[in-house]
Amino acid sequence: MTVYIMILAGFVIFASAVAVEAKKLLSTVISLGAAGMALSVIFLMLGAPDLAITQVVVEVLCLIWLIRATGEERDATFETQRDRFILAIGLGGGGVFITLCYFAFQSLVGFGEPLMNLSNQYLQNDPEKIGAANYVMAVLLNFRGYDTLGETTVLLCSIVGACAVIRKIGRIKDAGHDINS
Amino acid sequence: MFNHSFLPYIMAFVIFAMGLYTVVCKKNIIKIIVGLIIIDYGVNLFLILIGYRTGGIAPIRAAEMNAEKFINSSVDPVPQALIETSIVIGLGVVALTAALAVRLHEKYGTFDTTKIRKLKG
Amino acid sequence: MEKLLPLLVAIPLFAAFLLPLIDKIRNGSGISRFLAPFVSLVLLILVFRSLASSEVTYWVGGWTPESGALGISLVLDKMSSFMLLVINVTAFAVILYSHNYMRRYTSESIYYCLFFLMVTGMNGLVLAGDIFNLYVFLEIAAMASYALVAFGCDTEELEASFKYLVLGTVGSSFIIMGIAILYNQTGHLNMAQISLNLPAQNMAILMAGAFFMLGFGLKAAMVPFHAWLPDAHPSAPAPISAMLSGVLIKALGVYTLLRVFFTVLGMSFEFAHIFMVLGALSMVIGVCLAVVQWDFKRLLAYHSISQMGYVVLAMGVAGEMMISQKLSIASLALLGALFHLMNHAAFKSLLFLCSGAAEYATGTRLLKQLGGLKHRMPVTSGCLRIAAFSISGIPPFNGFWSKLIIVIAVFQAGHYGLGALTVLVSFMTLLSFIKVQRYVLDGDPSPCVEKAREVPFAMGLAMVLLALICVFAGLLLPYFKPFLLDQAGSVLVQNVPQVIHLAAGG
Amino acid sequence: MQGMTLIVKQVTKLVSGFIFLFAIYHILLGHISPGGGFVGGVAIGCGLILLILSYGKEYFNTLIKDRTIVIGFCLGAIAFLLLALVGYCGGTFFEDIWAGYGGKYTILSGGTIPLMNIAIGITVGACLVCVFVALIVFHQDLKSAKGEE
Repeated sequence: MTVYIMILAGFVIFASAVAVEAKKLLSTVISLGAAGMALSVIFLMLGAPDLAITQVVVEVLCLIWLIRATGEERDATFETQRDRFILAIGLGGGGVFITLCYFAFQSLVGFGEPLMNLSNQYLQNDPEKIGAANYVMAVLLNFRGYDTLGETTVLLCSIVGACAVIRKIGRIKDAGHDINS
Repeated sequence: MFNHSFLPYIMAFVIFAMGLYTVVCKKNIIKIIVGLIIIDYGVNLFLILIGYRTGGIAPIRAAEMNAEKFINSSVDPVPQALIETSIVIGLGVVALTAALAVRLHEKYGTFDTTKIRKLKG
Repeated sequence: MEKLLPLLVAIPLFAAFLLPLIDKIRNGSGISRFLAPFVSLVLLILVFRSLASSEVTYWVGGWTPESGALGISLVLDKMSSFMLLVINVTAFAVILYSHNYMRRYTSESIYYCLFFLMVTGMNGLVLAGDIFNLYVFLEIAAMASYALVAFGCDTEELEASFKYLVLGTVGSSFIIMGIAILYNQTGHLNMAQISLNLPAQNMAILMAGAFFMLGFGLKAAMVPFHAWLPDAHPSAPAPISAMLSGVLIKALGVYTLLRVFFTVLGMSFEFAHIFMVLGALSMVIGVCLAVVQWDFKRLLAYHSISQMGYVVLAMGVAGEMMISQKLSIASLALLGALFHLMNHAAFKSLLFLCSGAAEYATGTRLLKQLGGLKHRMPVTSGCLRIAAFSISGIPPFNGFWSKLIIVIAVFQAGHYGLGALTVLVSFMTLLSFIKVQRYVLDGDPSPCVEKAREVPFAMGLAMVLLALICVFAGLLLPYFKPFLLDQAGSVLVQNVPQVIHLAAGG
Repeated sequence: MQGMTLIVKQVTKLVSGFIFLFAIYHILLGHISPGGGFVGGVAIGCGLILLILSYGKEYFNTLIKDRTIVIGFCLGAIAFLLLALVGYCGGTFFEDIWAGYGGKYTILSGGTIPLMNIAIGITVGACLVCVFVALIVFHQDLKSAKGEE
């Protein structure tokens, strides 16, 4: 299993790298979509069908938004000359970061053997008692429903914020004293 | 000793670092948004890797399944719930940044941060 | 009180969900303008009730623990009620102020909606007993603040908001990575459970600590991560600047740092020293950058960085003293930190409100264009003078007492260099505010100020309310210290055995 | 905003029903199979966005007005909060007081979970369409402003 996961994660990395370094906005957005789809396959393989569906649907939506946001510039090419100096610094910094993390990983609990102290308590409840056979949904809406309320609020908040940011007139200019005078 | 049980974690952190690099070094607003999305991918991948149990099944209990067997073979549902929340928050961030990007594009006619006054550096 | 705990989150949330609906009906702005102070007042009453109650834990969803924490808990200890008091008093003053100030902007209902979402986020954050829940509510408050910074839709506001959003989101990602590592190490999400089940300090815990430091440090605008603050805080509408500088960086940054490093991870020498270094750096660099500013609100924003440095420094000293078992000095330092946090909320929001009032009446916020404000706007000038004295540590006002406590604690801890630095920074703050008074208040009225009138009643009331706190908080300290500040500090100090254990392991 | 060609419109007409069916299935049966309110909500949002893109915003507004969308997400969120408060009145905040009411593995067996899923679905779907419509209106205004110049 580890090998398949590594291959798919490698594909996500490759697609993200293409997305980061592509010269056209449209190809950036599309390769980002490819990375998201690979991630959703990983979710499916690791026993999370809910997340696989969510990832696919959200991915599609993000693509639509980004393409809409880029508007008429989507066909324009940009960054004709790449800054090799910044790339070198980025690679160096990333290398240091990963090396530091590598030492920390040795004390992490390994892949495939989670502790599950909390989740065993969740799993011991019968579906009849908690009202859901899908334990992810039970965790989301019964045990930790308060978090889900927060999550919906975050989404609502960002949408209200986006609509507020995008409105045409922000200030009423001629109320009280004229600001420009 | 080469312990390869944490190799997948490194992949997640590589994606995370790549997103950080994009956010910090790229000079285009859309690229920065893409970087934020990639960071999100890294976080989600790391969370799902934490919750996996070797040979585990999805945490959905079918009607005829034995409770004991289910508890011993299901993957961890908690990180999945956390990822669901994290995905939603990521979606919200993308919505807000896209709105801001569109607005900035209207003001400046460009997505290039070097041409926008305060976003330098 | 236990029964009322969820209402602190549910009431502002309900108001926030209702307000976009009100926006769609005719004269919606007028209705929301009167609804908002009412909701805030209800919250304030609830908070005052919570001050009287003892420590309670509320299990959401009725999942009271049998063998371990199962559901999400809301915890009201003295630390939480202290923060709730700070948040809701400031929010009430700011809402009163917005009543007139926000008439300059369109879609007032949406403004109040986002404002209540921010208050919800902060209330939920300080009540959270579960680390992921803390993250979710942090994200609500942060998301609302990103949108509020850009509320005026002008160019520089959009730029500042974008910068703030990108850096803030990166910080949040670090926080959730840290949470993931803690979950991997302990298999729990409840903060008390994590703290109990934490393995002896290893590299993974250290990495989680570093991630939390980065993430919460970004939210608290400590110096290497302060780039967003001087853009974001001045660009927002004045009441929001007051809220951001006065409360948000404390709730999202300092409170979470205190909770995570004192309660969950446990202080260690490394983290305590990092806090002290970062705090001292923030103090010095913030004030140095502030002295040379000519934009009123930008100057205040740099002072926020500097004053938060005091709090972080005191936190670091407290942590170090806790490990070396000098508990009396540790509690003194924590008392200083918490008292300064509260005072900073009062005087910095007052300063921002005053700068907003000056801008409201004259239309400019450049120091050189203002001048002679005391002839035209006596109330605003009086409040501004009180706040300026308070922040620069002139004796009868509250800023003096908290700075004094911090300086004493730092000297007692044996860091003489840092203590001297603290006093020096205080002098530079005074210098900077003498400049502000010289250019804004004194002298003859400049052309901009000539036709200015005093601000409307509600705005004046909000400012006077905060000014009264500035005057009396220092003098009344002996009266409210025993039941508010001491107990809030002791919540954090009580974890000492845990801390010693961790220090031995690392 | 103009709609797309006849082929796109016909395909949309055929496909959109299935998209909404997919969404409703996930929302209603989220507690016993993979899915849930959020997935369903995003799917509803995607379906509506497909309608907007292929038929144009003017035609879409004859079906659903912009104001309805805002009212939709507010009411959805309020419904979610009220469902939490139902638990509050009957015990504690977010308590699932109706759990196990309708037997095993049926829609009704979830107690408040399916109801909450419906509320989340409405909120999320309306939210996503709302911001998309805002983006479209913004671009339209921008274009017409350029045309006037």
